[in-house]
Amino acid sequence: MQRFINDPDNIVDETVIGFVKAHPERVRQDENNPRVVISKHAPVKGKVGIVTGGGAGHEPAFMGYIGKNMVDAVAVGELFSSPTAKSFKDAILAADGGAGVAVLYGNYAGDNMNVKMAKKMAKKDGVVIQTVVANDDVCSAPIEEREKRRGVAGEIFMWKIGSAKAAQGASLDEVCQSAQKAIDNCRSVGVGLGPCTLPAVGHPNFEIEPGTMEVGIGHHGEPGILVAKLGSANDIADQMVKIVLDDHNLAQGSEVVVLVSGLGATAVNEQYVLYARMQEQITARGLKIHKAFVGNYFTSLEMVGVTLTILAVDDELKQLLDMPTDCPGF
Amino acid sequence: MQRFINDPDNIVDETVIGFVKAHPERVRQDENNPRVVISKHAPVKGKVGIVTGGGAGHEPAFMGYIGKNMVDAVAVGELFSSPTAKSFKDAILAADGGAGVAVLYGNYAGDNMNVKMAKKMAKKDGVVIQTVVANDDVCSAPIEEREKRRGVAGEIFMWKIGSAKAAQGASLDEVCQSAQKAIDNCRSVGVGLGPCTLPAVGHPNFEIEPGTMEVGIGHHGEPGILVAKLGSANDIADQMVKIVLDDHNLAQGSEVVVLVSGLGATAVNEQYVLYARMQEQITARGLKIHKAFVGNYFTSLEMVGVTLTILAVDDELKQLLDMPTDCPGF
Amino acid sequence: MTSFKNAGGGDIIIDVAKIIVENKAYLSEIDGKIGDGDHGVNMAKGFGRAADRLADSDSSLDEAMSVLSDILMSEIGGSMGPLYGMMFADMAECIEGQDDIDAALFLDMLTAGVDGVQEIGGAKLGDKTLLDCLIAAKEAFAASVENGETFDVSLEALKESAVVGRDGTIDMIAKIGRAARLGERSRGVVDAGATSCCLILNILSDGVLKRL
Amino acid sequence: MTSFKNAGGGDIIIDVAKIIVENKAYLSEIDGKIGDGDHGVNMAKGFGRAADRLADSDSSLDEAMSVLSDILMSEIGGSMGPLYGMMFADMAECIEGQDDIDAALFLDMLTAGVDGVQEIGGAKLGDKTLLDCLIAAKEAFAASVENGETFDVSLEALKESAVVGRDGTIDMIAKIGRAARLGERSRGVVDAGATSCCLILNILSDGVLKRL
Ligand SMILES: Nc1ncnc2c1ncn2[C@@H]1O[C@H](COP(=O)(O)OP(=O)(O)O)[C@@H](O)[C@H]1O
Ligand SMILES: Nc1ncnc2c1ncn2[C@@H]1O[C@H](COP(=O)(O)OP(=O)(O)O)[C@@H](O)[C@H]1O
Ligand SMILES: [Mg+2]
Ligand SMILES: [Mg+2]
Ligand SMILES: [Mg+2]
Ligand SMILES: [Mg+2]
Repeated sequence: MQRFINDPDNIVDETVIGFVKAHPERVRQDENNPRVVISKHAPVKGKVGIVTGGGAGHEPAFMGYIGKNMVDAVAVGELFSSPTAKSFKDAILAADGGAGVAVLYGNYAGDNMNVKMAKKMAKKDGVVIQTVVANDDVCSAPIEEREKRRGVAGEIFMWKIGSAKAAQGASLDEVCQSAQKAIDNCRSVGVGLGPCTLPAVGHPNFEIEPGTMEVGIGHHGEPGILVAKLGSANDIADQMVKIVLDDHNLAQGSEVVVLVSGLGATAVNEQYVLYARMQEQITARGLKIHKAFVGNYFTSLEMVGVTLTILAVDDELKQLLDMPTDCPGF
Repeated sequence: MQRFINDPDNIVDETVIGFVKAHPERVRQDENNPRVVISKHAPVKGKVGIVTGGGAGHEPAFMGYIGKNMVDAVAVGELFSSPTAKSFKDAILAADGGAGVAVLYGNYAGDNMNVKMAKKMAKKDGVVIQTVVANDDVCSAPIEEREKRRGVAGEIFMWKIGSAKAAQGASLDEVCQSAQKAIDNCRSVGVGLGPCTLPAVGHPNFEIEPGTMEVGIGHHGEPGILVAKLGSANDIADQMVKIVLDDHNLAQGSEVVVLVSGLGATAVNEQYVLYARMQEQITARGLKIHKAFVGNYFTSLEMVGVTLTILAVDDELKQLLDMPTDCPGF
Repeated sequence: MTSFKNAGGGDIIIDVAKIIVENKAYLSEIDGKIGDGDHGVNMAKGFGRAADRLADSDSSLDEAMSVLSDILMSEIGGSMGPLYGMMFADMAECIEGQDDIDAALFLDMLTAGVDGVQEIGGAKLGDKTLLDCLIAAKEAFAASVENGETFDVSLEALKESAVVGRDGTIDMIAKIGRAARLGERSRGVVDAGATSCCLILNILSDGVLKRL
Repeated sequence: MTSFKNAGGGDIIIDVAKIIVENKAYLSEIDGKIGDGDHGVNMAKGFGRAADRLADSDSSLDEAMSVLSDILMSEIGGSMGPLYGMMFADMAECIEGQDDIDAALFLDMLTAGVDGVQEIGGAKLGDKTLLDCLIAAKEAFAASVENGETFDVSLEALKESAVVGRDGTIDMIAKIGRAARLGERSRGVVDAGATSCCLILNILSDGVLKRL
C-alpha cells in the first residue's frame, strides 16, 4: 500500500488528533472520549444542539462540518464503521444547551442501532433528543422503499440547514423539520472507477475491472445498480444527472443546489469536467442552479469516483443554506 | 485509465468551463480568451491588480484562489504547462485598475518566459507591472541557489498576502514587498508515493516503485533528492519537517503557518495523520503554530503524495493572512 | 455432569476471543464479498481487547460476558458493538448470580441472546445475518433438551446446527444490512456475521463441554 | 541551384508540422524520462494546428513560419511557445520580403533563430537543451558555406550535425529547465527538445533541398 500510515489500527485516533490539532480555534476533543469532537462554541445555552457521527474515512466529513452555525459535536467511528453508542451519547451531552439535541445522521444499520442505544442512555441524563436520518442515495433502494436508502453527501445539506435553523433560535421540532425537509429534497448518486482499501485489510474489498465503472456505488464501496463499460466524462455526467433527476421529479423552474464530491482519489480538474456537463444537463431540464459545490467534500478513503447530490431549495432552504459558516469542510 | 475524461486534448478547456459554471457569483471567463479567468469584482479602480497563472492540473490552484481580497485574474495553461504569453497579458489587462499589476507566479522556465513576454506586451498598453516569483520548494535547488528553486504550495500564501495587501490599498511596490516577504518566509517539501498520468500521454511519466517514496518530488513529478524505502507516516512527517525547518533556520519562539496539501489521490484522513505528527515536531522545535491548513489545496492531478509548507509570520503577515476572503480554494 | 460452574467460566470467553482474533483476515474476506470487508477487523479489535482485559482475571462466565459486552458497546461501535454487545449483555444478565448453569438455564441464556439481537437489530430468520446461525443453534439445543437428551449431547446438536445455520446463509438473499441492496448478487456467499457467530457458539460449547 | 523561392515555401512548414505530430508519443516518452512527459503533446498541439491552418494556403516560407510562431506564442504556452515561437518569429522576420533565399540568407535566418531562442530562454551550449542541436547545426552549415561548399552540400552538413548535436545531449547533465535539478540523474538520456529540433531541422533542410 502506497499510503501514509503508521499502525493501521490507530489511523482513526491519529486522524482525530491531527484534526483537532489543525483546527484548535474551532474544535476540541471530549476530555473523556477521544472519539468525540466538539465545537469550541458548544454548548450554546438555549440553542438546539446539532450532533452527527459516522464511520471515519469520509474526511472532511463528519468532523469537518463542525463550526459556527454548523454542527456542535461529532461521534467518530472506526473506518467505515459506526461510532459506539457511548460516543453518540457523549456527543449528545456535549452539544446539549438545554433546548434539546438533533441527531442528524445517515441511514446505516450500525448507526441506527448505536444512535438508538445512545438515545436511551442520554434520555436518562434528561436530554430531549430527536433524530433525522439521511437517505439521499438513490441507487440504494427503490423510491417506494425510501426509508431503506443510505445517506451520502446529501447529509452535508441536512447538517447545514438543520444547524442554520438552530442558530436562528428555532425549537428542536423546527430544526428537525427543516433538516428533514432538506434531506427529503435531496437525491444523490455515486459512480466508482476504482476501489478503496481499508489499511487493516490491506487489499481492496471490492473490485472495479479496468474499463468498467460501478454506477450507484455506495460510500463504502457497496455495489451499485449496474457495472457498465467505462464511459466518457460526459456520458457519466449524463447518467448521473438522469438517475438523480428521474427520481427527484422536480417541477420546471425549480431551484436546486448542486454538490459534486470527489471520493478521495479523483483529480479535482476531472470533477470540474464532470460539472461542466452536469450543469448543462440540469439546466436543460428546466432547473435553475442556485449554488454549486465541487471538491472533496465527502470522501471514501482513496476511492476513485464521484457523487452528485441535487437539493431542491425554496426560500427557507436558500436562506438557511446561505447563512455564513466557518468550518474546515467548506 | 480509470478517469473522468472526454477528449484528453480538451480537459483544460472543460475544466475552466466547469469552474466558471460552478462559481458564477465569483468569477467570469475573459470574453476573448477562454484561458483567462477573472474575478467578478475585477478590476477594482485604484487597487493594485493581482495576477497569477500556471499550468492546469493543480486545481483548486490557480483559479480557485480568485475572489474577494484574493487574486483578480488567472492565466490557465495546458496540463502542467505554462499559460501563453497572451493569456498572461490578457489576465494583466483584466486585473488592471490603474494602480499597476503584481504578477505573482511560480519559478518554472515556461512561466518565466511567458511572463517576460507578457510584460513586454502589456507595457505597450500602458500597464505598470511588477513580478514576484515563488521559489519555496526546498529540494529543487540548494539554498545558495535559491533563485533556481521552484514554486509550489507556498504560492498560496504569496497570493493571500499580496492580495490582502492590495485590498488594503497599498501601492504596487508595497504589495510586491509583502508578497516577496511571504515567499521569502516560505519553505516547502513534497513526498510522492504514486505517480500521476497526463491523460494525453496515457501512462505515468515517472515511476515510484511500490515500497519506495520520492522525497522532494516536484509538483509535476520532478524527481526529488532521494528515493527511499517507504516509511511510516510518522517517519515521513519527521523527514518533511526536518527538510523544511533545517533549511528555514527560524529563531526559537517564531510563529509559523503550516499548510499540508494532498497532491490529488491521497486520502484526507492520511493528511491529518501526517499533520498530527508534524505539529508535534514543529512545536518540539520551539515554534508556535499560528494557523494550519490541511487538505487538497494545491494538487498534481491524481498523484499520491503530500506537500508541507511552513511560512514564518510576523504581525504584518498574520494580519494579512487572517483577512477574510471568499474564494473556492479556501 | 448436568451443569457447570459459572465461576471460572470467564476462560471460555477468552478462548472465544482468541478464535475470533485468529480468524480476523478470514472474516474480513467474506465480509468483503458482499459487505464492506471489515467484519474481521471490527471483531478482532473488540474481542482482542476483551481477551487482554480478561487475562488472569479468573472471572465468572457472566462477568466475562459483561466485560466483552461493555467493550463492544463502548469501544467498538459498528454493527457488532450493538448486536454482539446486546447478545452478551442479555446472556450475562440471564445467568448473573447463578452458581451452576444447567441445560435449562443455558437455553434461557441462548434465548435471551437471540432476543437481545433481534430487539436492537430488528432482523429475522432468513434475512442472511448472524441470527440464522444463532437461532438455528438455539432451536436445535432446545429441541434436544426437550427430547430428554443430556446437556453434552444437546451441545453437540447445538454445534452441528450452528454450522448448518451458518451454511444455510449461502443460498439466502440478504434482506438487511449493507448487503441487502444486492438482491440476487448477494446469493452464493456465506454471511460474515453468521460465520463469526458459528465460531463463537462452537468455542463456547466446547468450553462448556470441557467443564461438564 | 544556389537559392530557392520564398514563395510557396510554406509547404515545407506543413511537412515539418506533420513530422512533429507523427512523433508526438515518442517526444513525450523521452521528455518523461527526465522531464514531465509532455513535450510531444505540447509540440503536436501547436504544430498540428499550424498544419491545419496552413493547409491549401500556398504561403511563403516566412508567412508560414509566422503563422506557426503566432500559434505557438498565443495558443500553446509552456516552454515551447516562447522558445520555438521566438525562433520561428525571428527566422521569419529575417527572410520577410525576400523572393529568393540563398545559403547566406539561410545562414542569417538560422542565426536569427539561435539568437531568438537564447534571448528568451537564456540557455547556452552544453545546457542539454534544443540549443545543442540548433547551434551545432547552424555552425556546421556556416563552416560549410565558409569553405565554399554549395547550398545543398551545406544542408547535408547541417542535417548530419543536427543529429550529432542531438545525440551529444545524451552525455550531458541538464543545466536548465525541469531536468536541471537532477544532476547526474539527467545523464544518459537524450534531450527531448533537441530531438524535436533535430526533426525540425532535418525536414526543413529536406524541403529546401527538394527546391534547390
Ligand atoms: N440487523 C441485524 N441483525 C443481525 N445481524 C446483523 C444485522 N445487520 C447486520 N448483521 C450482521 O452483521 C454482519 C456484518 O458485520 P460487520 O461487517 O462487522 O458490520 P458492518 O456491516 O457495519 O460493516 C453481517 O454479516 C450480518 O450477519
Ligand atoms: N531555456 C531554454 N532554452 C532552450 N531550450 C530549453 C530551455 N528550457 C527548456 N528547453 C527545452 O525544452 C524542452 C522541454 O520542453 P517541454 O517538455 O515541451 O516543456 P516543459 O519543460 O515546460 O514541460 C527541453 O527538452 C529543452 O530542450
Ligand atoms: Mg463496516
Ligand atoms: Mg510541461
Ligand atoms: Mg462490514
Ligand atoms: Mg515537458
